[in-house]
Parts: sequence; structure tokens; C-alpha cells
Amino acid sequence: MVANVTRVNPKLIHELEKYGAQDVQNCYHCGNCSAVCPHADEYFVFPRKSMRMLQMGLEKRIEASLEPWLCYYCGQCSTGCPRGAEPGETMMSLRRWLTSRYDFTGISRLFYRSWKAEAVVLVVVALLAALGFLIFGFSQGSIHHYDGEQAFLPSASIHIFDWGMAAVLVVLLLINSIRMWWFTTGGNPRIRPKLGTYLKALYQLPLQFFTQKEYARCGERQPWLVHLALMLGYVSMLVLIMFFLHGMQAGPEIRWRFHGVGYLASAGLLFGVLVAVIGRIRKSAPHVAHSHESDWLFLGMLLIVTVTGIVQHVLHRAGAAMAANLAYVVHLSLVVPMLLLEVPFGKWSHMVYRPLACYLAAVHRETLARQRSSAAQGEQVTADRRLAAA
Amino acid sequence: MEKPRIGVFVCNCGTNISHIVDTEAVRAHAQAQPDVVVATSYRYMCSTPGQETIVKAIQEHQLNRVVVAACSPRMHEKTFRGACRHGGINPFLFEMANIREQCSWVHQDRLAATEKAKSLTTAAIHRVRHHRPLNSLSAEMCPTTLVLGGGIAGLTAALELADSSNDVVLVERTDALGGNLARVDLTAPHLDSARDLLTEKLTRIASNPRVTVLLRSELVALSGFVGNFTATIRGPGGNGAGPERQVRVGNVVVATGYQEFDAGRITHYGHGKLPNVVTSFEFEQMLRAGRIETRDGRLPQYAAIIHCVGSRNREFHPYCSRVCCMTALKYAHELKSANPACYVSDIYIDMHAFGKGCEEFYKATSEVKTLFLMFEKNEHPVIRRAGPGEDCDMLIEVNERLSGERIEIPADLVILMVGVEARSDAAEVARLVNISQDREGWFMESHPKLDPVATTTDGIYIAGTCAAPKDIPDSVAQARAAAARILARISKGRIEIDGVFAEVDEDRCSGCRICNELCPYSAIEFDEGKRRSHVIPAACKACGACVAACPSGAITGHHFTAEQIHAQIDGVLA
Amino acid sequence: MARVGVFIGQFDSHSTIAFDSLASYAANLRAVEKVRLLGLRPKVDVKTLAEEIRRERLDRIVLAGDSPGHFKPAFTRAMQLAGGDPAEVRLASFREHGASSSEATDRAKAILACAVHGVPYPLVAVPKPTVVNPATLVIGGGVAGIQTALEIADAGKKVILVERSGTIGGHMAMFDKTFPTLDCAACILTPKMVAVAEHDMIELLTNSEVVGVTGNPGAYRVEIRRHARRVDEAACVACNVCTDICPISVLSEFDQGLTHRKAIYIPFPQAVPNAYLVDPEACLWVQSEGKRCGACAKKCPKECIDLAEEDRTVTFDVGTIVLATGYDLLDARKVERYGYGKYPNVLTALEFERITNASGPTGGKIVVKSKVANRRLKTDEWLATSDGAAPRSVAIIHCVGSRDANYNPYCSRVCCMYSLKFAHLVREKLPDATCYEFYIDMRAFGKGYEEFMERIKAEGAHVVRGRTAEVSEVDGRLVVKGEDIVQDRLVQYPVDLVILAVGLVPSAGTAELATLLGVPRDQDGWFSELNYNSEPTYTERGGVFVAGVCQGPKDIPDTVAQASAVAAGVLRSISSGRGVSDLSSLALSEIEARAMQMAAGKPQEATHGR
Amino acid sequence: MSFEPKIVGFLCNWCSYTGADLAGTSRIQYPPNINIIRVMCSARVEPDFVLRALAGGADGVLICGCHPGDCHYSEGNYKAMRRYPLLKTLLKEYGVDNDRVRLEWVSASEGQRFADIVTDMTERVRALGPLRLKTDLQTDRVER
Repeated sequence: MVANVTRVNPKLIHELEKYGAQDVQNCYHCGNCSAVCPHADEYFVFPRKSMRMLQMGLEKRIEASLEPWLCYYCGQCSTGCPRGAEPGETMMSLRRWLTSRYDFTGISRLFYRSWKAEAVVLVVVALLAALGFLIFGFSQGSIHHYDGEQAFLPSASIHIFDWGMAAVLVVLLLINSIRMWWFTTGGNPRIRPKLGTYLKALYQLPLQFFTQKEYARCGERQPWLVHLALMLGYVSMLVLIMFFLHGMQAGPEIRWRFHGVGYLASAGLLFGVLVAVIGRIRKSAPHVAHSHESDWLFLGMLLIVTVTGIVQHVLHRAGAAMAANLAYVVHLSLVVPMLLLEVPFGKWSHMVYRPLACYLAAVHRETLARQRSSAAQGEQVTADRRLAAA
Repeated sequence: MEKPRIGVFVCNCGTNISHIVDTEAVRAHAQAQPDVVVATSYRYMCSTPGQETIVKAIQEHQLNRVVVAACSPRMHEKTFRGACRHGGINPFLFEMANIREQCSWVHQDRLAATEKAKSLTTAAIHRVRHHRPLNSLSAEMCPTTLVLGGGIAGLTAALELADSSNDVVLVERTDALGGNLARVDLTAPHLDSARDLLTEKLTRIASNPRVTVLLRSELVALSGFVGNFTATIRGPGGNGAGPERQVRVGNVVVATGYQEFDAGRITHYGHGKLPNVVTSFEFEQMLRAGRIETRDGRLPQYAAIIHCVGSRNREFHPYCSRVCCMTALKYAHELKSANPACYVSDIYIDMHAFGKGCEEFYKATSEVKTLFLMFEKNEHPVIRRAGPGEDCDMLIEVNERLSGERIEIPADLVILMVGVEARSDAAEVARLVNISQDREGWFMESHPKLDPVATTTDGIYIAGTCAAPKDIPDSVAQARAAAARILARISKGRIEIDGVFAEVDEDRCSGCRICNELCPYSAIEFDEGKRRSHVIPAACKACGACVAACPSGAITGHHFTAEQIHAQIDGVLA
Repeated sequence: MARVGVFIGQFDSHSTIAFDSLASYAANLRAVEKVRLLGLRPKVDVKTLAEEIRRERLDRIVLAGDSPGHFKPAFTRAMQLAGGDPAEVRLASFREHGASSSEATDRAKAILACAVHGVPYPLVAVPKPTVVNPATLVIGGGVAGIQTALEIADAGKKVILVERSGTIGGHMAMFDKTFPTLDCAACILTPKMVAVAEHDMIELLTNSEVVGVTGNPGAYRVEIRRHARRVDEAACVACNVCTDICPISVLSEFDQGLTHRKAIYIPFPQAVPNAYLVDPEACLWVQSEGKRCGACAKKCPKECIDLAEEDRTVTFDVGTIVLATGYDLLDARKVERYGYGKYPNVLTALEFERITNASGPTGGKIVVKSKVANRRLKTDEWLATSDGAAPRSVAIIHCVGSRDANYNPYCSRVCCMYSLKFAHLVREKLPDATCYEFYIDMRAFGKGYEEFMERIKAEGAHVVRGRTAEVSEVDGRLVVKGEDIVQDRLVQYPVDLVILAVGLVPSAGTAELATLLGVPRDQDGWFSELNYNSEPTYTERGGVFVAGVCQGPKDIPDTVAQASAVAAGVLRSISSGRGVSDLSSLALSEIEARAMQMAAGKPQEATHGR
Repeated sequence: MSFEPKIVGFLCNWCSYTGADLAGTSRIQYPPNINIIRVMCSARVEPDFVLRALAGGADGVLICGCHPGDCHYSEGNYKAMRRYPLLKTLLKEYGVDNDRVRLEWVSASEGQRFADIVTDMTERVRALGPLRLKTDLQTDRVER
């Protein structure tokens, strides 16, 4: 078999430095990390191999790899690394880089390479959103009314706005997801899955999305629980807002049917965010020891959004309509950039890429198993023929 | 002659011998031999109590012959001769039967091995009856030392000896001292100045009146023996026929160094054809000149370093050249230092960063983002010109082992880490000073572990890379070790000569002079007056060639007489 | 006079050198036109620098710093671009010449001054000769100490050889075979040990430690604590009666705790001196302060046991001191992932050496450990016994605690080769056993080593390029886990025996000895040599030499060569008195003056070096 | 009982004897039929030694020296090499089969080669059966 010759690109490792891979050049390939990784298996041997691809700058190979998404950064690899090459952080950086690769707009690339650009865009979008909401509010309602006909920001209108934004996000994410599929599977000459395989593994998508079960395979359970709380809180909130906004915004009395779930979701969010922020400040574990600027922006946004949401809700219950309206505007003007920028271009995209990667990994595994066994059979046949000929 | 009273001592060597050979049976068999007064066995004859057993037995039983059946005489003959001396008998009235290396370790049949051990012991008993006491002679030790080679090893050895107030003659083939070190700018792993190191040595050599430096000179003949060599040195002159001078020296340090592997022998590296493929020494030249650039004067954007050029390869040299890995890392550092925008690839097999501070240096080289690429031993990367559309001059194709990919590496400058090999004239030097070379042409030490500086020829020492590849600290250490050995000998003033040599019985000598021509050491002189030959004991190495060849049987090879060997033959067949 | 530019850069981020004060010192030196501080790991712009050289009309550049060579090529290039002589870029390396901290500012200044004058520092900084006491103290009785002692004594000079344990021989005496020739270690070492014991010029003090050193180079006074052996060394004939009768068994240090020895014992049969000694920690008589036992003393046919003997301190006057204190293995328990101490059949390299050694506890049979009940202590012990089961498969793990930022960053230099030797021994003694060898880089660099490696591979050892991540126990069998990088897969092999190629660390007591003697150590704890390239056997302290592994890991041939080299230095300093004073005894002004004289081409009286 | 040949080996001290020792230290096995006599150089082996061995009951004689060019004494092995054909001619006269007396080069690093040579030679001599030299040779020996 004539192997394909791939050109190495020594520049990529310099590029990845901007995505947070500061130490990957230190790796001398002892393989310790792959062997301790709870997620590595006979089909996906990583993180060492991914680090190698990165050192050598084999961009296409990295683009085609699912491995970075199979890593949940338990940090065992980094703890045991004899050279301080930070395999866990490298995988994290690769996820950032891949996110920017899947993203066809180039925005993601811009944000990861320059946190200042990201911050500026965030602020601009927030200001624009705030301006829009204020104009909208004043044009059709009164700042002194939260509920009723004169409501400053009536839930029905916001609901329509939400759906509009959701549509934009879905389109963006869908395109990026298709690109991810194409890079890793559809356009990958090494993998030729059958349609049946795709269908058979389909259950993985909801399963992984709701349970984040792969994460649980990392040695410690605490990070998984935090992550799950954050994820479920976020998703619950999303469901509440997308489908039950009128219930959420009704008031000022507490409607436990909606708000009960909302409180739980907020608690989950707040708990998750606080644990993450404290962890990153203290650098208490390998997976929080290194923070990319985008991580701080992301957590900061999330924290403010959560807090303003809670403040808005409390003020509303307390009957301070104007204050509640203002808080709501602040809340919304932060939610908009957060969703618009983080979901398709930033860390929230993991919400989609992770389950998708788990699904595709299942497809790969089955396909690889099939391909390997038929290759082995092929070899056997050739060997038999040779024997027969002899 | 007094009646032989033989003591036989059988060693178990822990279980090394006794697990196959029934040492008790051997002992009993020996005991039953005529003239054997006492036969004992012990766990370790070589240990202090073992040797004491021999000493005591000699005294208690008035032994006048000793046989030890144990390991190889190469291992412990000296030890047991010492024990005999302590016991009060001449050390040559002793014989060893090798029942370990040549019996218990090579056979598995207990019965057959025991029988063989009996035979060997019997042969030794037969032989030892015919042993004669031999006495060593002593000769003068000339305090002057000849040092061959003016590289770092030779310079160090010369200085070490001269600083202790001994005369040194330093012979260098080229027109300058310094050897290969003079071609180096900085040394790995600390990037210290090689120039300062050399300047220091050269200044000290120049200012030391004890050192006579002979440049453009070479040794053409060495006669004599330890303590009393006469070296013939040819000085500079037209067509290698310069004036010759003779120097009396007591010892010789061979520090002739190495030569670099000819990179042109590996055709797919294109050295000599591709303009920007250079050897490590050519690159060193570029570094010294401050011109790390391509032939046409551009700064290389991509540089590649290829390790093990000619080393660790079945086609060329099987061995590791030991210094290239660290030098390669040094180059990676230097490339990055001269031009931080340069991308450096380092293409290696195994990274030999074993010295003090070397692993740390390897890591530091990784930290500056050197791309390390690993290839398989016995495979070669292939270098070709890049196409016009490429942003580089050359592409290197190789199977990369750590990724499993077949890859191309861009390069504008390729540095070939050429290995070191024995000099083409090493065989000539070996012949002149009468030492051996191994399969690769390196000079052989008398024992690789316990005597890494001495050779099988007394008074000839080896230092530095002529013995095997090594780095500067190791060369310096070896050169000093050679000097230590010589200092110890010089300090005693005289040398002892072993009693084993050949002797001509002038009454039987017919004066045919066959032996004169035969002797490789010119140790046999012919007395024109008497028309008889005679042997110079101190020059004789006891090979026995003359003994076997003498048509009149007039030469006796002491300790290997026909009588003794006949007895031994009869013994093994008894 | 040359116009000199001085550039000062820092390479090691932990360096404490006072760069600022050096810069102001340099500025005041004659000929210096320009001084610039470059900071930590500077990225030099060659063009700007060339411009600067041209502007200042500099014809010599002195690049100073802890390791300034790292920046040199940029300066050489700039000098070339500026039209100057590239050879006029001089280095003033503070680290190279032993000025590694802020306390050594004067030394650093001297180094700088020499470079400015274009004279190599070691040529200038030569301490005055002193009278040297011809006696030498060698600390450590391993192969390095033995070799040095013999070389010096063979030259007719007195040597006092001090060894902490009860016998000389060191680690080499424990080994079975030595790579790559596979000759038996004892066979080549024991004759030397015997020679030491018999040498008229060597005074051998075993069971002894150096506790005090006073005086100056050339005239040291050393205090040596002679721990009570409690057996008269000269009288003992090693008849074994005392050991037979001794009721106390403890684990044998020489056999790495794989078997027992008695409280009165001889470390191994070929020990030198060949005499027994009492372990006071274990001896009933000593522990009960004479109330119990004492059987050995009563039964000794030569009546040479004195259980009441006490430690003594003796004093010697010596001129030079040789450090040959060797190494210890890193405590393998620290590398938790391999389960040493938890799983009995995870062994250190030394334990395996003893198991495979014909004179070891199993008579050379390779076995897994067996559980043996210790009735006295009422515990179970895992010992190597000759009736133990042979392992069906063995894993050898390289780089245990070496080349690892979490333990020792350095390479231990010997492990690759001895691991290959182990693979050979396993395959030879147990042809049906599988042997896995996990490595990162195979460092077979010495004479005949590469060929040895090829031979071992051909013999059928499975060589896996990858480090073992962990050793665990599954269903009573050990499982080693790692990535086989060349085969591109994760591997898990069930094995019966795991051998850890544990890295080397400075032997216990190295730090104390360093303090006692005033010899600096490097960041890894090994004794620092005076100069990496040219003085690998001298130390900063005059008249104190280093030999063997205590200066840094090395194999037997390199150790022996270095040990002999030390002898050369010792003999030379005895005969000439040169180079035995402390380097720090030289005043800065003195060095400055000499450097200036030399630069002016004035002949010096002798330029003897160290 | 099957015939076990007796072979006498004359080995030079520097290469072959060391090579035979190396076979030992490397634990390379070979048949125990050979008994080794050490000489300093293969050049020391007089034809008389060989005849004495054969007459004394040896079924074969092996002479080993350094490889050509490797002789510790420069060219002792060449002397042995030159002497060997003459010896063979003489032995032929006595009716000694060609395979019974061999001259081989074994270096200090060739333990395996030494073992192979001994194994091969033992097989061949075993196949040839016991050697019975003529009585006149016996008388000749006694007379000397």
C-alpha cells in the first residue's frame, strides 16, 4: 500500500498557542496520557496522538478527528505527564480550534484568537440589544408596568423575538454541525459508514445530550455533576423560556408550576457557574488550572445573565415594576450577545458538538470494526492464495 | 629436581561450577593423582578465605606446586599467583584449570561436564609438574611520554603529565593543535565556548617547557618495550619524506581521535548535490562565521536536522556516535537564537540525552518549539528539491513513527549529523604501536570496564575518541585516566618484567637466523661474533613463534615449553 | 585598544545572579564602550543589533550571563552583518565557571573582566600552589572509590578509604552481570576488592563515616566515626559459627530485603574485609544492654567478638579528599502508579539483580516472591526463595522516576542498558517466558551497546515504545498498561513480575557531606564538577575531587575512567602542589591584573592549571 | 554406548581462548568433547603437538587463532596458516582424515562461532569414528 504523504506544518503549533495550547511542544511521546485516559479505547487512542498531530501541524487530520470531543478534561493525563506538556489543556485548545474550524463565518476564529475582539463585539451587541429593547419598550409600553397591556416588554413579543433568535442559532449550529460531520465522517476517506450504522447509533444523540454520560467516565464524579447541573439548568431554562415564557413572566405572584422548575434551573446554573469560577481562581484541579480568556468571558457572561435574571424575577415579585423592567432590559441585552455569540461560536456550541461527536464516534467505532475485520479477512484470503500458489 | 608436592584446589564458584560439575568428584579424582598431597574444594577460591586456604595448605603440606581448578586464568591467574607468593612459593609453580568458562558454563550434561573437569584438572596436574620457578626482571622506566594526537584528549593527557614535571612529546599530524574541537564553536549542552576551552589548553601547552610539540609530524616506527620505547618520528618535509628523529619514551598515549563519516555515501541525502544540504561540521563553520543562511544568502525559514547519518545503520556503522544528539539539539537552539522566525525540525531515531544536564537541554529545546520527528532505524529520510510552487527549497520525506504517518518536511537548510568513525589510518597506527582494533576500527582497551585506558600492549594507552565515540568530558576523563596510569608507573622509576619470555640455548643454536626474521618485536638479536641468536627479555612478548619454528629446538618458551604442553596433552587424554 | 560592548542576558529564570551590579561593574572597565542588559531569554533583533555595533564602532562583544551561549548565534550574525570579526564575540559564562548565585558576584565580575580582555577565565584564575599532604582520603568504597584508591596507592601514595557499610564493593558487588559484555560483575570486581584489602598503601575503614573536616586545601584534618563492628576484623576467619547460633533474623540489606540475614552477619561471601559485623539495631544483646543472649561472643572459636565495643572517632591528616559516594535508587514507592510496596511482585532493578544473581537468595533462579510467615514478628513477609514459581511473563519498565518533571528531570543513563540485560537474563533463564520492555528512548550509546540492543531484540524480547502508565492487579495477576506508540494501540499485558528500572538519586548523606566540605551541588543534588567540559573531576573546593556517580549518573566504564582521572589529579597535586587551593581564595583585583597582563601579551610565570 | 570422540583444542590466548571464555560467560552450549589447551599464539603450535595428541588417543585436533590481521603478535596466525598445509600433507600420509584436524579463526567476541565450530567438528569426528593411528607412530613417540 502506498501511504499518502502529508506535509507537516510547523506553524500550526504557534497558531494553537493563541487557543491556549502553551505546552504541547514539551511532549516527548511516552504515551502515558493515552494509557491513563478513561475515554481512550482501541479505536480512539488519545490524547497523545492528537498532541502529535498538533505538533506536526497535520491540520486535515485534526479536523477529521473526533478525539478532542471525547475528552472531558478530567486532567489525569496532565497530572501524570512527565514533561508538563498539559495534554488535557491541549485537548481543550483543540476543541476551541475545532469550534473555529466548524464555524463557517470565521467569527469563532476571531474570538478565540483575540479576547479583546470578543469583548468589543459582546459589548456592542449588548448595547445594541439594550437600545433595541428600550426603544421597543418605550414605543409600545410603559416602564412603570411589568405586566398587563402596558407592559414594557410584553412576554408575547419577547417570545416572538426569542423564536426568531432561536431560528438564527439553529441555522448557524446546523450548518456548523454539518461541517463537523463532513470533516470527520462524510468527507473522511478513512471512514465509510453505512446508512444503517448511522441509524442504529442515532439514540446516542439524546442520550448523550441529557445525561452527559461520557463525562461520568472520568475518574471523579464531582466535575460531571457540576457540569450536569449547569447543563440541565441551562436546558431547563431554555425550555421554559422557549415554550413557557408567558408563564415565567406572569406575576407578580409565584406560579410554582413554572417558577418551581425555574428556581431549580437557576440554582443549578448558579451553583455550576460559581463552582467553575472558584475552581478557576483557585486552580484547584488540572482542568481548571489553565484558563483561556474566552473561559473568563464565558463564565462572566453566564454569571451576570443568571444574576440579572434572578434580580429581575425578584424585583418583579416584589412589585418594583420599573426596577424589574430595567433589570429585564439588562438581562435581555446580555442574553442576546451571550446566545448569539457563545452558542454558535463559543463554548456553548459544545452542547451540540459533544453529543454529536459521541454519536459520530459510535458510528466510527462500528465502521472501523467492520473495516478492520474485512481488511483482516482480505489479508487472510491473500495469504491463503499465496499459500495455495506455493 | 625436588619431588613435586602438588596441592589441588577446586572452586565451586558459589554454584557457578558446582551446579553442573560435581566438584567433590573432581577433588577426589585429583587427590588420587600421583604427587598430589592435598586436594580441597571451596565455595569461592578467589575470596580472601579461599586464598588463605591455599596459603595455609602450602605451608602445612610443604607444597611446591599448586593447581586451582576454577574460572578462566584470564580472570584469576594473577590472584592465585599472588596467593602462591604469599604462601612462599614461586608464582609460576602454579597452573589453573578452567572448569567454569570452558566447562560448567557451556555444558549441561552433569556427568560429561564432571569428566571433562577431571580431565582438565589432570592436565593441569601433569603440566604443573614441569613448571619451573621464574623470576621477573626489572628495567628502567623512561619518564618521557609520547602523546599521539593534539586534540582535546591528547592535550589533556600531555598537560596532566607535564604539570607533574614529566617530559612529553606531543606529535600532531596536521599543522595545528586542537583536533576536531577546533572546528566547534560552542559545546553542548550548556553552549560553553569551545574556543576558550581550547585557548586555555593551547596557552598552557605553549608555556610549558616540558612539552615538545611536533606539528606536521607522524610516528613511523616504535620499537622497544614499556619503559624503553624508541619512537621514530618523521617531521615535516617534502612528499612525506621529512627528516626523521628518534625519541626515547617510556609510555605512549594514543589519542588520534576520529574522522567524520562521509555524508556523500548516503546518496539520497544529496550532500554535494543539493546546495543547502550541509554536514554538522559545515554548519559549525557557518555558525562561527555568523552566516546561518542558504547558499544564495537567504535566511532559512525552515531548517531540518537529520540525526544518525552513517550511525546506527546496518549499511554503514552499527554503533551510536554518542555526541550527535546533543550537538543536534545545540544546532536547534542556535538556529532559533540566530533567527527566532526559523522553524526547526529535528529528525531522529532515539534521543540520546543521557549526560548530566542533557535531558534538561532536550526539554529546553522542545520548549522553543523544535519539531521532533522520529524515524525508524535503518530507514533513511529522502531529500528532494521542492517544486516551484512550494515555500521551501527542499522536502524531506520520511515515515514518522510517533504518528504513523508518511510525511514531508519543508526545508531550506538541511544539517546532516554525520557520525564519527575510526580514522582511515587507525589500522596503521594500531600496527605501529601494536594494539588491536575492534570490528569497527576503534582501538581496543584491555578491559572495557575495569581498564578502559590500557591496551593489551604494556605501556600503550588509549584516550578519547580513538577508542570509541565520546563527548568532551568523557574524553578528558579518559585522557586523565591514561595520565594517572603513566604517572603511577613513572613515579616508581623502574618497571617489572614478567618472567615469561623466550630464551635461546646457545649450545643448540645453529645460527640459522630463521627466528630473527620471525620475531614481530625484533626481540631476537644475532651476535655476529658468536654466530648465535639471543632474546632481549624485556622486548619479548612470549608469543612462542620462534620456539615453534626453531629447527634445532634451541629456543625455550618459558612457561610454555614443549615439555609442559606435552604433559598437558597427555593429561587431557589420560 | 579594542572597543568592547558588553551585553548581559539571563537564560535560567531562577537565576539569582545580580545582573544589575554586574552591568555597572562592566561599565567601569577600561575598553568597555557600551553595556546593555538584555533581560530574561531575550529575542534579539539581529539588524538593530548590527546597527548598534556599527554605530558604537565595537570590535569586540562580550556576551555575559548565566548561560550566554544560548544567545550567541544572534550576536555572531550581527557582528558579521556589521562587518566586524565574528570571532570577536566572547562569552562570559557565569554558570560555566561556578558563579551561579548572587553570592558569587565577585566571581562573576572576574569572569566578565577576563572576557573583556579576551583571556579565558580558567587560564587566569589559577590559585597559588600550596604544600600538599601526600595522604588522600577517599570517601566511598564502590567501584569508583576502589579504582581511585588503587590507582593512587599503586603510585606509592597513602590512601585512607572510608566506607559506610560493612564491606566495600558498593552496588557493583550486588550485580549479576554487566552490560554489554555480560561478564559477571563479581568476577571483575572481587579481584580489585581483594587488592584493596591487601594493599600496603591503603588503610581501609569500613563501617565508618566522615563526621568532620577542618583545615585547608592540601592540609585537611578529617574526623571519622568508626561505628563499632563488634567483631575483630583482623582475627575473624569468617567461619560462620556466630551466624549459625544467632537467634535474630532480619531482612538483608545486601539482598534488598528479599531474604534474611542474622544480627551478626557478613554482607556477602566475598565481602572485603572478610569479617562479620553486628547490627546493633537487631542484636538482642545490644538492645537489652547486655541482659540477654550474647551467644555468639561465647561460641566464637577465635573469641574475636566484643559485643560491648563502642564507636570510636579517629582523626587523619590528608592533603586531598575524593568524593566517591555513589547513589541510591529513588524510592520506588514515590511513583505510586506502579504499585511498588503494594504489590509484592513489583521489583526494583536491584531486587531483580539479587534474584538473578547466582550468589543471591534464589541461587540465580528467576522467581516470583513467596509469602513466608515470620514467626518472631507474627507477620507475613514476601521473600524470594529458590522454590518460588517461575514467572510466565515479565514486564520491565524504563525511566521509573527519571526524565519526569514530577520526580527526577534527568536521565539516569544506565537504566536502558541494564533493562536490556534483564530482558536477556529472563529470556536466557526462562526461554518460555514472555518479556516486555517499555521504553521512551533506547539510550544505547556506549561502545558495543547498540549491538547489544539488537541482540536482545533478536532474542525475542517484546520491545514496546511507550511508557507504562500503571500497574494494577486483576484477578491476582499484575497488569501493565501503556500505549504502544509504534503499533498505535493501547496495550494491557498480564504479567507475573514487574521490574522497575528505577532512576538514580544522590546517596543519603550527600547533602551533609557537601555542607561539611563546602562542595556545591547541582539542582538535582549531585556534586557539581568545577567545569563541565574540562574539569569533570575537580570541584569548587580546592583539593576535593569527585569520582563516579556522585557527580552524576554514569555506567561502570565511565565511572572507572573518571575514577582513574581523579587519581591523575591527586597525584599531580601531590607532586606539584598546584591547583589545590580554593578558587575563591583569589581576589578580584588579582584576576583583573593578571588578565590585563596576559591580554597585553606579557608572559606569565607558570600557566599551570588545575 | 555410542562413540564419544575426544578432541584436543589449541587456542591462542588473546582471541580464541577469550572467545571460548566468552561462550562461557554468554552460556552458549557446545558438546563437552573438547579439552582446551592454552597457547600464547597459534604460531606456538608445533606439528609435534598435534601428532602427540592424535597418537595419544585424541580423535581430532582443533587449532584456533585470531582472524588474519588481528593477531596479537601481528602475524603469528599467518605463520600458523603457512604451517597448516604442510601438517595436513603429513597427516594424510598417516591416513588421518581431513576433518580430524582443523585450523579456525575465532576472535575474542565470537563465543557463538567457537561453539558452532566445536559442535560441527564433534559431529563430523563422531561420524568418522575412533582414530587408530599406526603403531609406528606410537613407537616414534616413545623414542622421542
